[in-house]
Amino acid sequence: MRYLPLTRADRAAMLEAIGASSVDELYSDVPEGALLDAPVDLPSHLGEMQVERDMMALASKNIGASSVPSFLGAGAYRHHVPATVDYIIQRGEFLTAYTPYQPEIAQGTLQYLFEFQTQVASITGMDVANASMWDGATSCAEAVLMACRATRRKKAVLSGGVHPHYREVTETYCQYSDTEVAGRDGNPEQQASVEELNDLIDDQTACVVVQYPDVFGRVQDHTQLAEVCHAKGALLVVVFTEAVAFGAIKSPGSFGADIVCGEGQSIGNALNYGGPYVGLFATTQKLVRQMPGRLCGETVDQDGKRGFVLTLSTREQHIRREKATSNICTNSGLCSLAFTVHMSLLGEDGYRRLATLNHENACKTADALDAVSGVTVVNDSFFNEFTVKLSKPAAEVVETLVSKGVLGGVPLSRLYPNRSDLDHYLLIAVTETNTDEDIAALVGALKEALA
Amino acid sequence: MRYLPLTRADRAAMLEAIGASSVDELYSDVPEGALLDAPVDLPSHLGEMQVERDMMALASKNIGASSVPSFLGAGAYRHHVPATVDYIIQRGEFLTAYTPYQPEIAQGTLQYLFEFQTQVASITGMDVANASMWDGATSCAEAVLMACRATRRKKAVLSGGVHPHYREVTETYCQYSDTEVAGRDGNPEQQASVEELNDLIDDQTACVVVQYPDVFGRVQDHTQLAEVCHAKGALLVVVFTEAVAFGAIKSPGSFGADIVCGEGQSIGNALNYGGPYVGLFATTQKLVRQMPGRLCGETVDQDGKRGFVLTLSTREQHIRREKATSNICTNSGLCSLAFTVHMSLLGEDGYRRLATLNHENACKTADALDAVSGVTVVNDSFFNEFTVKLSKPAAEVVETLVSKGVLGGVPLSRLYPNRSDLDHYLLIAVTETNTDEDIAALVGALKEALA
Amino acid sequence: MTFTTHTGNRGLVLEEKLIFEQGQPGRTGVDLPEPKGTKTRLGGLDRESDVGLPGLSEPQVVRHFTRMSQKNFGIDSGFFPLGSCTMKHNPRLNEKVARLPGISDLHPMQPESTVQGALELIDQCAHWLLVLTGMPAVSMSPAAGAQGELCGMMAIRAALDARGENRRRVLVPESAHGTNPATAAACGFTVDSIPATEDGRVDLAAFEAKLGDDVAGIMLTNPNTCGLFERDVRKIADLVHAAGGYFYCDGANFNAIVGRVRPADLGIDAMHINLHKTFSTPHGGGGPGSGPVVFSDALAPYAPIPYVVRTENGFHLVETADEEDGKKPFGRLKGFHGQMGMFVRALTYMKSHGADGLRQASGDAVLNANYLLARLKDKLSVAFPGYCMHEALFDDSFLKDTDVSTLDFAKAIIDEGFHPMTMYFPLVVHGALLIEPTETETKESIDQFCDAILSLVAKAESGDAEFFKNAPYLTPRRRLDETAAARKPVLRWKPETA
Amino acid sequence: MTFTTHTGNRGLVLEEKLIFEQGQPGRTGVDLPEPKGTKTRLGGLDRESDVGLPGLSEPQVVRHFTRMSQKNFGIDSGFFPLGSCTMKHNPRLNEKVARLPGISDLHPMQPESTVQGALELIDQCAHWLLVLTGMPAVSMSPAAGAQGELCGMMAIRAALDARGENRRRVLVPESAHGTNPATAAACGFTVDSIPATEDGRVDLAAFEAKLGDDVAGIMLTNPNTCGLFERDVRKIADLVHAAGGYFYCDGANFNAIVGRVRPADLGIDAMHINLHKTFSTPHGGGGPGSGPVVFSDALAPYAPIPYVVRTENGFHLVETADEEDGKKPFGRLKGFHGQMGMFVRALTYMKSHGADGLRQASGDAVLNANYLLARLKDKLSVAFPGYCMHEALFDDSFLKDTDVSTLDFAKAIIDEGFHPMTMYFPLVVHGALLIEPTETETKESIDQFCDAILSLVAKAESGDAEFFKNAPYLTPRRRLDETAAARKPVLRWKPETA
Ligand SMILES: Cc1ncc(COP(=O)(O)O)c(C=O)c1O
Ligand SMILES: Cc1ncc(COP(=O)(O)O)c(C=O)c1O
Repeated sequence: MRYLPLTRADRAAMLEAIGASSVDELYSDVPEGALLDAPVDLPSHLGEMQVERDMMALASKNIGASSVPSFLGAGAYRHHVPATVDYIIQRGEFLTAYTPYQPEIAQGTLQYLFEFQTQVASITGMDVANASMWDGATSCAEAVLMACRATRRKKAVLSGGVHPHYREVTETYCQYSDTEVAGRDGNPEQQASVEELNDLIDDQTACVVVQYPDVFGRVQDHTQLAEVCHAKGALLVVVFTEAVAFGAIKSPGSFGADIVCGEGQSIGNALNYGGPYVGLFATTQKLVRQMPGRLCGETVDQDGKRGFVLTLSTREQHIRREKATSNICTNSGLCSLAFTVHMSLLGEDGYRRLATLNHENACKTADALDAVSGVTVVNDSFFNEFTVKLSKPAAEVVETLVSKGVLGGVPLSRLYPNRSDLDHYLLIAVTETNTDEDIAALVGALKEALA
Repeated sequence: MRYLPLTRADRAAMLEAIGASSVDELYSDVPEGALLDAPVDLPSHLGEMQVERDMMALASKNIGASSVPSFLGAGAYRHHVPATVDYIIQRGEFLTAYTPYQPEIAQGTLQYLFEFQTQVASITGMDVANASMWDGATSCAEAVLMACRATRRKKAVLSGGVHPHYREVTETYCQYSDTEVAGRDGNPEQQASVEELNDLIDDQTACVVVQYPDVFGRVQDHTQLAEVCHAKGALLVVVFTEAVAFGAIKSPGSFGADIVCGEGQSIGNALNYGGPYVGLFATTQKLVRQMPGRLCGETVDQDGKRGFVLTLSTREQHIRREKATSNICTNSGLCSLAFTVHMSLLGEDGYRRLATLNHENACKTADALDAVSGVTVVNDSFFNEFTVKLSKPAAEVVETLVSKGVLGGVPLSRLYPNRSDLDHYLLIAVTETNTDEDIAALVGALKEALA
Repeated sequence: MTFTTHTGNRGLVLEEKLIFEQGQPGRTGVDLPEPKGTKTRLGGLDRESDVGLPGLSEPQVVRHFTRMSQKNFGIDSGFFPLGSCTMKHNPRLNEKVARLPGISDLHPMQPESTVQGALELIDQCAHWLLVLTGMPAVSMSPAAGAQGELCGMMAIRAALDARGENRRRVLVPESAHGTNPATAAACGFTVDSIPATEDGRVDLAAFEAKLGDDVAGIMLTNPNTCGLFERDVRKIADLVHAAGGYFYCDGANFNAIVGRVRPADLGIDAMHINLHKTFSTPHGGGGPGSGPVVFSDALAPYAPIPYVVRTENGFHLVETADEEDGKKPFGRLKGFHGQMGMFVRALTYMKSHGADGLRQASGDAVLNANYLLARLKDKLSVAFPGYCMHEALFDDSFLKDTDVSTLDFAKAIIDEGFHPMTMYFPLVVHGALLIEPTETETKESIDQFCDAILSLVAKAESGDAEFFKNAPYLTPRRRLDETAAARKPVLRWKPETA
Repeated sequence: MTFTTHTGNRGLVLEEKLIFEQGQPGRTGVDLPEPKGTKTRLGGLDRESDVGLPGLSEPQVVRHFTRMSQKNFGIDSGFFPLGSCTMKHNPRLNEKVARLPGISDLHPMQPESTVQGALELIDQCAHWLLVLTGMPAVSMSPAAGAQGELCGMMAIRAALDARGENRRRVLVPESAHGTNPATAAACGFTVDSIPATEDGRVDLAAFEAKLGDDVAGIMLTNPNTCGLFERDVRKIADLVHAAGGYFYCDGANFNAIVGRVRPADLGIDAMHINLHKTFSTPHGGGGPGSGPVVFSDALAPYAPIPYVVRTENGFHLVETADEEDGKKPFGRLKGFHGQMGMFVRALTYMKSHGADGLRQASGDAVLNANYLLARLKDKLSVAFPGYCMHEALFDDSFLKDTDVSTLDFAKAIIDEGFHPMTMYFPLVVHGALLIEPTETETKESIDQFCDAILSLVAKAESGDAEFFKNAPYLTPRRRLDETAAARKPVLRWKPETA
């Protein structure tokens, strides 16, 4: 087998050195009968060419998002990833390393983590960021748990604008730790007001969680909400699903948010059918020691040269065990590298221009769709994603669009399967990857589908 | 522009340091009127996404050889290249280095060249090999020129079994250096005998060149020919187009060949529509100093550690100028790395098994085709390529096969456009990449095409 | 010769500043079309201030990360026997396949009809895991081992809730990985430690004594973190079941037994599998991973959403808790449907090995570890007697009179060109050194490592403690001041205030 | 601290044996199906003896080449101002595009109907080269610059033959690259050297004096190998034409003038373009390259086969000498149709830059070189006065009294983390140092280089010649014994005879 270097002769020599008569003897602790004496019922090994063909056959049963006009968002966004990114993350020294526990031979990983943390803090407008979480949804849940630790309270208020997956994961994480999750599902036609959320905040409320832009695409100012929260001793948590947005809109930090977290997939990472993605997690200097996840910090080596190490690990499971701020261990290392490389390429000018292009493309699409009979654009404000109301159920329309070679958006019924009032709504994301032809194809296909 | 780091401010500061008022001033030596003051008439710069889409549009106008059953050979062969190969050759330290003139920081390149040379010498059965030539055809031409230098004679006899491109390139190289190229085009139905070639050897003959396996796929023993050559003071040059073959057949070195050279594309390199490929060039210890191209040799460093350097460069153009053994400078470095990596993965067992599988697949295909009415397999012997005679002109049949989604082989008329006697012959290559379904598709399509 | 270069570079070892120290306004590494200047609809929240990102050209970025990579040690660099982490070879084929557009370029919310191949891929990957573990159900969504634990322990909570039982105590051996107690706590359990025996296994008597009707279950790693097979695993399973609890198995060390022992045959109820260990998805400098959890029939109904089912009309993704009768998912663990990018790599790995190759791999992993153990046991202090599984554990008593610590010793190993073993874990052993060679190492490479270790032992015994305390010497950075880093944390770059 | 490790490794710098020293019988890095044992039809020539290849597993192979790569310096590593080689950034986009199956997976003998995109790609690449040079025709087949020269000089031979003239003398400046005389000789010409003037250009008078009716032409590099624009290039063109000869221009230094000066406007008849220099196809540790040649109307008919033409029915590849009227191809230079893999990269590069970006690139290249010249001119000895083009040339007189040679000086640069400049070329300058920064370098990187150079000059002047003679100190290998290598060449590994 191509990955297994031991030869028959090696095995014999090694067994002899060990003093064992067979490999099975090494398994002598395995209970009676549990040691199999033949391979399990699965196919035998295959050469590289055969395996590749097998996998290509599976791949060919899918429609790649870039192979047709496609407008899906709802928490995952198709952006152009420069070829440099994929080259760098494939370098073996990055790809095949692990958590940088030996900093003397992991300065590569550590330095990019330090850069990543700085980039994330910069775009969110926060003091500090960690070295990544698993994804946006788990970051949201961890933010709520962190808020509870920091405030010693046990309730979170989630705005209706929060992505249902983020809400569900937060509920899942909270359900067995006596933490109440309040707030109701959202409505694309009506935005939650500060008053509404205010009413839900009580003296057990650790935090209010809003999404910015929200799951329906709306862009809302949360400065006042931050004030309300702080007045009641609660934290404001701002989550996001589209990290490109902050190139065009004010940072959540500027509202006075205490924790800002969300999904970093948009930058540097492919769609990958939903994973692996990269959770971004930022907070204020004050709350650093309550943070989950790894942190990289600057220091000096024995010769006085600047270097980087993992730090503040007394927050973490491998030191604190049941008292840790989170159980996270393996995080999204390589995805955060992809983020860092892409962000480095973008720089100030590129990041902001990318955001502008996304927004302009979305505006253009919204206008084009608004002119289609049977389609109403619901949003007043949006970044690169907005909700439309259709004259027919959105899920059906999306199927019709598939038959016309268009991936037309995410029906809200997919996100809210039990909300029949949302059946006619469709979430449409438009990025820099969408061409004018894509938009025309969507418009044309929608016209036919709604006729 | 993303590749150009100078900013406006940089340019101004630099001009000031130089003491020039503008970049144009730096071009003051350009004759009157020849300095353009505006961009030429070509499109403006494009972002990565746009360029990639442009190039994908071009790519989509082609039919990839692996996307359909395909049986083309005639000097380029489709083999499975392990993913490892492509990863290694993309590593920047290999990809973006140049000729290892500073051995202290080029041991990576130098060591693989030493390994490459050893691999090439091993498969050809020769004493030494160089660090690569441009391709098989130019290697053939250089071999003839080398034989002329070594023997101080001015004529080469080329067997009819030599690939027409190799012959044409050799003729091109020889035409302006008073070197005669003798021997006639081949015949798939009749193999040149030793006697025939012998008759062409005179006292001005520097070498006889044979191809092994020959262009029609035949496998012939050249031991006797080597003796004949040597008896007449000529060298035997053996060229080849399929480097995988030597895993199954005797090495040319075992015949007593003096120079063995040919195409290395088969191992580690993609088809690339004909280039870049890699010329392999091996010879005897005796003739080393007549060799063209770079050579890597073993030595020690100042601390006594083993290391590698380019050596015997007094043969080369940068030292010897008009007296050099060849004008070659840039060679096929990265392609030779691909070869070396693939060959390292194969090893003795893999290389030989790969060859066996090629041969078995070719035998299977030959049998299947022989059963088709209107098809006759011409060859008695072959490795992974053979000639068939069709009841219709091969070029037409190949076009018909394309319409049936099969790339069915190379019509001899493509290689010998002026040989109408060869119109009905088709050259068919079969490798480990061809499945039973491919073979069935070829047989089925041929049946229909010839019906 | 020691001297300082003008640049600070040292030949091929190049100093590299932070991107923030290299940027210039107006420089960029991308070319994007000029915006049209459309009126914005950003709700009046248009960004007005700079983000603070540096401008670099593409060549700078490539060089920056290339140089940084060269300061890293990976499996591709050399022997990386980091215990408990299974640092085996990561095939490039897997990387290539994961990048097929038909896999990497799928949006998670595409209609099912457009992702049948993806769902089939998940289903196939699940099938291999089920056959290898012998278990009836699997949840593919967990993002890593720790989330797998969460998944398993939440299923246990849900099952207990369904039974209407308020069991809150979870038994966890002292040797357990930190994620185990952290996970238990996150699920609202209290952690009760079980001591280890002299031979590094669960103390059966102590365990039995701790059982009671408030016990939710046990979290047991098997093979355990001492690199040993829990001989009494079946007895433990029977006892915990008899006491009304569940058996969560930490499967981080599954690599030792794949294709040779099916965890189902040991009586477990749930087990996570680190695809980034056993099934070779790359560790990526810290992640991403993937931690599918297999379940017994008792826990299967509580597995989280989403999951794939095979129907008459093809594959279907169940995304709501109430869709299927008899299923009571405890919730959702992650956005979307799990680490697809890891499934494709793991499946590629499994298909490459096949049933025969997987069995060979685990055997070779155990053989390599025992060979290493045999070569080192006379000079290092073996923690527990007998054969080990896929990793060998030593304590620091062999350094007793040398004034060299486990950390010092590990740092000296770095100079020899190896990645050190796992240090100070598991906690049950003093100054632990946990060495896991994996099956993809040659005998030659293990021999070279052992020779180097033995030479270092001799050096330590010779009394040269200073040498160790100052190691490593030959790395781009020498020993880093972790105390200073934690005392006054600098966690991001900031522009110098003029 | 200097000490020897047991392994010979030094931290991240790992010693690596030859594959031949690592193999084991029975090991392999590929899994191929079991052959069926079919009776062979190999003409009785079945291989009976071993080939002698070592058996390695895939992990060993990956590690082997990874470690070796780490002993290399490339553009991705750092500043690489190797004069005459244009070591500019190699974009990864180009690598990606070159691997599109619709490009890399095309067999050169596929029917034309199945490769229309490939032919169009070649045609587009040709179009860009024609517009940039202003020339009417181009041959895409040459494999590298040197073969481009062969292509151009053979076209000249063919044109002369067509004219029935037996001109055999070619004028070549002393400063020419070695490939120029070597090529001329390979085409049956004799080489007549033209001296250089005090200011590094062709001595016009000497040139004129050498003209005569046996002169086939001149091979002139412009910008020349001293990094200077040949001011009298038009006069030279006129003179050689008037004398009945042709003007071959070595275009290796085209990068200095792309988009700013069209060689056609200077009166040339043929010029090769090194796609691996000017158009950024990677140098690959020595190749592959590509050397398309543009032709004037006078030479165009003699361009070799094959070439692409646009017809009513799409693109067509002309592969025979007698297919087109009025064309008299001198022959074929290479198997198949040229370096497709390089065309795709070069075209991607050109499209990325566009007409505006290419012009900016050449300007920046020249600006960078002149800035470097300005920064170094007081301390190093500038070979020729005035502005340079894309590279700056120095001689070794600044080292005169130091006992440090150009070679020694270059080796000390290595320790500072740079690739040295081109040394001892061109030959017209004593101990030449030819420095070409290229446009993809930052000002900061040039400044760092210049600072380091100046510090080394100071060190040389301070009298520490020993330091230089023993440099480099910090590389995986120190100075290598080239004399020993050449004296008793060991050009391959051989098994030790027991
Ligand atoms: C024994 C054990 N359990 C659990 C884990 C956690 O797995 P992950 O890092 O994938 O979350 C690890 C990881 O090192 C481990 O070694
Ligand atoms: C001036 C000059 N001419 C010609 C060549 C030969 O080009 P190639 O190496 O592509 O054959 C070179 C290469 O370095 C060169 O610098």
